[in-house]
Amino acid sequence: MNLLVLMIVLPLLTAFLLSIINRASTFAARVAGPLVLLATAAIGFSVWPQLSDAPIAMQWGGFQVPLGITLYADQFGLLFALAITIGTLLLWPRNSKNQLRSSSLALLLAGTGTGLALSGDLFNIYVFYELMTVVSYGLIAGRGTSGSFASTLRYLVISGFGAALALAGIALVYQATGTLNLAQLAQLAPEKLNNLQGFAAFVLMLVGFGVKAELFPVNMWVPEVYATASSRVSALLAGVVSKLALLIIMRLLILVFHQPEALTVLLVLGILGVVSGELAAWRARDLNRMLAFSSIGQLGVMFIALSIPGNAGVFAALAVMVHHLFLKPSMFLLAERWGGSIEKLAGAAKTSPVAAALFVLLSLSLIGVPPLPGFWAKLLVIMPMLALDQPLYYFGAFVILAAASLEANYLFRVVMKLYDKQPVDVPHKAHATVDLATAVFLGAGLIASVFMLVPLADRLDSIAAQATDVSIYIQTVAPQSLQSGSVQ
Amino acid sequence: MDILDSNTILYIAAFGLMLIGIGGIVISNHLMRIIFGIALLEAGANLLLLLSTYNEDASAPIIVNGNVPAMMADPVPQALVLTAIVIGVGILALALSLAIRVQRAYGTLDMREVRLKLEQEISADAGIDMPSSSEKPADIGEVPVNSVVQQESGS
Amino acid sequence: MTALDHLLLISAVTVAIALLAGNSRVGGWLVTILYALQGAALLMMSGLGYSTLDVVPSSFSIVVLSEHLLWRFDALSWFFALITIGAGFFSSWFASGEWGERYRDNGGNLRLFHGALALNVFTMLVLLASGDLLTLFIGWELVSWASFLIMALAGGKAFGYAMRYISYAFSGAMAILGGLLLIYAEVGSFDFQSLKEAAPQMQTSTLWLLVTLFTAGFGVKMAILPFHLWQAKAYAETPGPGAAFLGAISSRMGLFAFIVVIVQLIGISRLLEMEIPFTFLDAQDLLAWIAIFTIIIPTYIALRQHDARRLLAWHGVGQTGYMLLGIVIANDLGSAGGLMHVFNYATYQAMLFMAVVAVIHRTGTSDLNKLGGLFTRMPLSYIAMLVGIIGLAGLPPMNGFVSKWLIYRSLIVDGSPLLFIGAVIGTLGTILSVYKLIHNIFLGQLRVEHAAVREAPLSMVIPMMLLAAVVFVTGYFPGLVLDWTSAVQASIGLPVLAHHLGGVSISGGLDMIWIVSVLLTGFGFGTLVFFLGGRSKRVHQLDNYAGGHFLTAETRYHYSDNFYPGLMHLIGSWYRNSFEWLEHGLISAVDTLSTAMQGLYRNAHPSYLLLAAVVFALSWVIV
Amino acid sequence: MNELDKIPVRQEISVAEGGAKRSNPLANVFDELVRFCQSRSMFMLHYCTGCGAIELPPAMTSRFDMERLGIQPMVTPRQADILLITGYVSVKTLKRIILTYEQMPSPKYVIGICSCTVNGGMYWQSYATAKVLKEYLPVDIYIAGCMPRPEAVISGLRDLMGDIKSGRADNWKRYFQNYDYYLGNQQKLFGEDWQTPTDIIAEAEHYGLMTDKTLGKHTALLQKHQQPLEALEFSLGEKREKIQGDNQ
Amino acid sequence: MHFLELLVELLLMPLLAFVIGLAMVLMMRRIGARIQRRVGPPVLQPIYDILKLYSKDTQISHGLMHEIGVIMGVGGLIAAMTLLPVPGMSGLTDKGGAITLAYMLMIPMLGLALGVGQCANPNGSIGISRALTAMLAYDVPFILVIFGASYIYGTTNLAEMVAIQQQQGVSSWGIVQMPLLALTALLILPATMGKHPFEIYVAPAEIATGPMVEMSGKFMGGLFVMQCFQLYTAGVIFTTLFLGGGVYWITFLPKIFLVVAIPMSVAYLFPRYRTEDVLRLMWKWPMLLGLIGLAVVMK
Repeated sequence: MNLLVLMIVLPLLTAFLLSIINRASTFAARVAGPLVLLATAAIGFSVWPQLSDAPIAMQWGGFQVPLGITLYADQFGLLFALAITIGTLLLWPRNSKNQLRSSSLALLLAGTGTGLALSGDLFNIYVFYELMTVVSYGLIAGRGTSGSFASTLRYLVISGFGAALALAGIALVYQATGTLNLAQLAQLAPEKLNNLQGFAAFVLMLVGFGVKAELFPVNMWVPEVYATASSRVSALLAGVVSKLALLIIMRLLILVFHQPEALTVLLVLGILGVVSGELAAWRARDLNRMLAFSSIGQLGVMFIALSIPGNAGVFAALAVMVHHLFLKPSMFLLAERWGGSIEKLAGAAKTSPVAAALFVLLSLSLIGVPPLPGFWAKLLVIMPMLALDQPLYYFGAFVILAAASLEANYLFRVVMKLYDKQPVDVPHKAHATVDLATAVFLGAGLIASVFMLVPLADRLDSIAAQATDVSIYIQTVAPQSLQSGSVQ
Repeated sequence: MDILDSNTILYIAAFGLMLIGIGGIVISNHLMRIIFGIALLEAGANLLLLLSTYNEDASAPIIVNGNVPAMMADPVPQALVLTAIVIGVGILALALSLAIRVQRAYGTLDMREVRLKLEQEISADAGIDMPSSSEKPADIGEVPVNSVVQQESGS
Repeated sequence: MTALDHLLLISAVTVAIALLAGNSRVGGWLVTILYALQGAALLMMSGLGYSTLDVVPSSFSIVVLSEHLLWRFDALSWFFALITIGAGFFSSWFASGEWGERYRDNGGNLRLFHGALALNVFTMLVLLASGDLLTLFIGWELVSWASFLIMALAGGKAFGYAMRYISYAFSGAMAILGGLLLIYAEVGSFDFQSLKEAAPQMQTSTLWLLVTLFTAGFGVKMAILPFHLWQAKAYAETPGPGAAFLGAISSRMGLFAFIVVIVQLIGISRLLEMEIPFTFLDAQDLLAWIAIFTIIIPTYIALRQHDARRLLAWHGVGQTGYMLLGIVIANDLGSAGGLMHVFNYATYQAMLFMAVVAVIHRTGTSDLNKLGGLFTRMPLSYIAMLVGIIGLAGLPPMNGFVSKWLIYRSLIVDGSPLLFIGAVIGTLGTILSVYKLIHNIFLGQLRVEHAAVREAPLSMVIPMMLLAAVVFVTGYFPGLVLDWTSAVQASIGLPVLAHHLGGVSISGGLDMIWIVSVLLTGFGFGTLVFFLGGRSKRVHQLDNYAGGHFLTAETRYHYSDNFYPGLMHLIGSWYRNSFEWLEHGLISAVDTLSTAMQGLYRNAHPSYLLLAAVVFALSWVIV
Repeated sequence: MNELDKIPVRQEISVAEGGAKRSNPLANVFDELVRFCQSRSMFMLHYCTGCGAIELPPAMTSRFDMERLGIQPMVTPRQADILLITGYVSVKTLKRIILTYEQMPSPKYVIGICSCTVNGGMYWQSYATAKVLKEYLPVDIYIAGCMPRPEAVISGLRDLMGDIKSGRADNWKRYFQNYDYYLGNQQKLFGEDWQTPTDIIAEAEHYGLMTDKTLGKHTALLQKHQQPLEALEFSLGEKREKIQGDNQ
Repeated sequence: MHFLELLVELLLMPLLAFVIGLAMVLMMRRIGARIQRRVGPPVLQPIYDILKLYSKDTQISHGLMHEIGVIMGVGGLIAAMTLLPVPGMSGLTDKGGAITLAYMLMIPMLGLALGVGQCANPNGSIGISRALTAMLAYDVPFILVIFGASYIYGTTNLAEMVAIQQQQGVSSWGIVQMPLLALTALLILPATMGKHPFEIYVAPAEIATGPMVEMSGKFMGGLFVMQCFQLYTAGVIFTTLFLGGGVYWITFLPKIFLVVAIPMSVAYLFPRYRTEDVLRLMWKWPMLLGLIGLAVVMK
């Protein structure tokens, strides 16, 4: 059991010790981070099999359930815990100005992320979320350009605002139920939170956590930050961290908030996100911001998927998230050397054919061309939407499809540029081997997933089923039924 | 009992703080003010969290030689608030340091100017002119900083 | 391993070989032979073409999302596959010789060209083999992107046109996806059979939605109005034989899918029940009228082109209308005509493109105002083009006449004069512009710089000649093709046409054997009469009456530009590029929207939005 | 300095073997028939060079309706049998006339109307007119007068019909047979680089109308600086192909 | 039907057509002459012309296609003649109906067009472009008429049409059943024959008889032969569709001569139409009439 704790603690600890290790030997400091992450990942994998039948819960500090810190690990959570760990490992910050700081930050990110994914307690979630945000500020600003500072500051403003609102939301919840343990909340929610106060709490938290999940109205930071941060950091934020924020919202939806309005809000915001993101990307003229906008669009699709009630929705969202998890980071990695105006990319395919081919593959999968996984994910999202047979959901489906054709348009404008016959005067830089290798690795993952489509779908389905079953959650965390935990 | 019992007053105070904070963030353009606004907002939120189980005549949840007081305040929110405050302070510090950096880079703390210059810097890095609607003539937005930024990015 | 497996396997191997060895001359020939092998594998299934065999399944199938994806061939698939492989075979033969080398020497990527061609054939076969809606969509996407690849090969200008194509095509594909997911929501399965059973019970509104979505989606590939803008330019810019291939078969895939979904599954009878309010029209009439305008407008656009390839490509768009019209009329004559026209059209369109490419190969231009008098220099190409244009114009004795005759006859039986007139106007326009084509290239004054031009190499001439033979023979014995079409009719549940080797056996029918024989005999008599006259002497082109003017070799007296001034004087003002305007309007609308969105993201003070979101959401619930 | 002056133009004109009879009686009948038809269907190209043209419309229209004699106006030399030269012939015009005449299919007949075509008439002193038409073309019939009335024109045509029927009107052969003479006169008028796009010598060869007088010094002079005019024949690629751009 | 019998018919029909055509040409020229108060040509004039043209001694050919063009022209029309039912002979009318005929009649035009193109004479090409435009003009109403007739009689087989009209007597003649369509056909008849006032494509004084500009000797003769066939075709088609065809020559011949005579006698009174005016005219009035006629007969 304590293995799981290790998953969180090891990275954090190493992060703090890193400077000390560095004193001893810089080499050790350089390799320590990746090694630890490897170890964490190994732990995660070792735990994985036993989760498939039953999830695990554990209490920190031995307090009884209402008090103390609950860790809850089901396949769903662990999947993203592993995602952040491996993601950080793959996108390990290289050759940045201050290697030591950035690597410790990366470790912190991994640790907090894992904590976020595994914690079963609203307040822990808040804490880990805040930590993660702070760490990501550090990572973004770590590039050291004036732009990065400015964008970080702007990001910080809106994020802090959001966090405070989320805190207020938590306060409302606590005031209503007297507990922050998700399991208890899941029990108390139906009679205590199925009212305006509960909904207000949800909205506050949605907006608060949504900042990181690139939810529509609070994602104004995205283009600036991804344009100014280093590509690896952008990849990490867009690819992995946003998914973690999404994960929290999913948990809240599944366990605590069951208002139909909640779903509608998600749907509307998701649609707005898709429309705004894709349209903005259609007009973007440099690759970084194009990818940033398009990632907003895809997150919007995930929100739409979330807004589908029941298991199908979670399944669909999960599929899209996993697909995006593979796709976006590698795209950002490719964009690192291709930053700047798209016009300048003419003929870039000559200097780096592999990268260009990979970009084509990723674009195809992103816009959902069968038999690539993107297509199946899209299918999973739209099928239940139409099955619901409500006008707003029809509209959502239409928006998703229309957005896809926009994506096709702007992505292949880039591809055309890449393969353009007449090269521009400035010579293109070939991609760094490590970046390219990582990207190719992820791309290969996509290809592989085509061939084991069926088992993959079944696995995701089972994960979704486990995640959506509230009773399992309650049983695992708090076997004994308990009354309101608030002390009179 | 009158409406203005301490509980209500405290609630009003909490929401008031939050409103002031929000107002500060939303209305003002100066970064310092915005940061202060965030601080106020957080304070308000913390207070709200405390109040969520606040009880006027509850004693501190400390068990003195075995006898349990009739009514104890719920310790959990206090723990939470402590944590929240710590985090808030951290964020505040980070924000201030960033503000200093920005001030150095752009010579201003006005949100709008910062945004404009940020936009210009990004565009200059990307090597494209400022995104602007086609009606606008091309040479709009040629503020002196732009050239400076271009030199920086060029070097 | 069923016969279908063999076919697909060979096709896949062809792709591989083409990509590996396509760059060398030998590789080209090898690929051509492999196409022939595909043809052989197809003939293994020829039972489909004569309705002795019902369906040939593929042993390969997978289960996704509890959906059983399977691939199989029926008569329809077989018929289209025959055309596809034939087109691929001749195109690759054409490309394998001197043309390929020239292409490579001019910096073209011959390997990629052969690869793309083979890939097109392969994906098309996969599409044709699709056994349910999902596989249909998968095949559809594959085909779209494969043809995108071959269109983009030329680079430069072609990129723009290919881009336009893919924007259209992908939007269309999304429409199709929406449609079939809608079906899934209605029926609960992607299976053909279940849709066929469910269609009669669907309410009209849903059907309208479905028909609209599918017609739009498949129509983009067919380039029916108003989606016709992309095709001509994209095809014209495709390198040489690629254009021949695409022009021959590529956009017929849209027709195939249309037949499968609309005609076979939803059924024409349902279309008849879908009235358009406040008119006497129903969905079928609507489609028929779309087809008519698809015939007329592109044909008259073609009349204005002065680039041979563009002209042909535009006619390709126009001819699609006839096929669609015949299919939509859907009586025995009409559908047979429509289906047969697919075959006929493929044969002569491929040949025409090849002839034009041969001319380009020798003279370096396809500009109709820069050519002329090549008849004596490239007689074989001339014959190919002559046969081609007679077919394209739908005159006896070529096969194009038979299919068009069937369509006209069906319209008479159907009793719809306006459609009939529309079709005829299209044909007349075609005659006008194909005469311009052959006149400006092969007839008239031979330019001085072309005096030394010689006939295209055998590798290019032989395919043309073979195709010409096919065009003539299937015109002489239309029964050969009508056998297949009636097999198709039987398989998609349309009334089967009573036919014999010579043509149609109905009252006021058609017997091409007699007609053509008499025609040839007539020519014989004409020759006799001609040679009864006194001796004649061939004279130089300069010995020409120009009102007593002394012609010299430098004088350019070839009448080519603005060939139909009288006509243009009347209808010239009707060319308004309205559809171009429509397209531009759409684009600029999207542009404006996206500018607005970017403005949103560039706002100075994002916190407003955050607050607004919260307030909006809360108030929305409270109120 | 051109050598034209040194080349003498033979004055005597060989008398052609007009109306030769063939041994085969059937052929005779056929020839008779053909000549009859030729005489009864004359398409005329009236080259209205001068005032004489004004007398033709009355001859065609309701007063003296030529069509009852089978005479029709035609507009291109390819279709015409008769070339009417109505009036004085300036040097510039003569060039066109000669080209037109050479483009007419045989049997073809030339009718000179008005005195000007006979001897220059009132333009005798003009520096710019060709005085005697028959030096340049084999004229079948002159219709003198200034100007001849429609009756005269009609009667002239009647005479020509008679000649055609009897086979005496075969001057068109002389043009091939004595081409050197006519060419000589033309060259004297137009200069040594004179040539038409038509290839009379080749035609003479083709139709077997060559005589010893067809070719001569003048034709030699012509052939010296004449662009070749042989008809375009098929070529399947024995010639080398020029490099002409590329095909993509 | 017996095979040999059919062969004899196939040989006989073009011959008859030619002879009758000659007579029609004569009639046409005579009418023209009479209207201009002239005597007009002698009776055998058409034969004289044709024989003369064929017997030219030297003739200019512009190459193989030039010759093939004329051959196609004459041959195509000879073949087309076998699709026209005449008293006692139905030829191939059951093997190909009205539509087939309409398209068979385009082959000679195409052949001629190719031949003229090979001449490389700009006048010729201009003439062809005008001729094709004119075809675009008159074929649309022509096809409309054919559609109407085939729809009324329920078949495209011309012989069957004749039979139907003959059985039910004059009241069932096309001209009674669909007068408006008959009027349409009459309006476009001169255009289909390429006669006044629709011979802008010949325009002798302007483009030197356009397509015929390079036609000499037997080439021109071929055109003369074609003219005979064209007049005959026009007459027979109209008679078959509207005037009950014919079972006896004695009734058949007057009909077809009348049909040809009517437009001729009107035509010479009009000035020549420009190309776009031909289009405008043909697409306006005959189309209007035809559509109204169709609406009448189809309702």
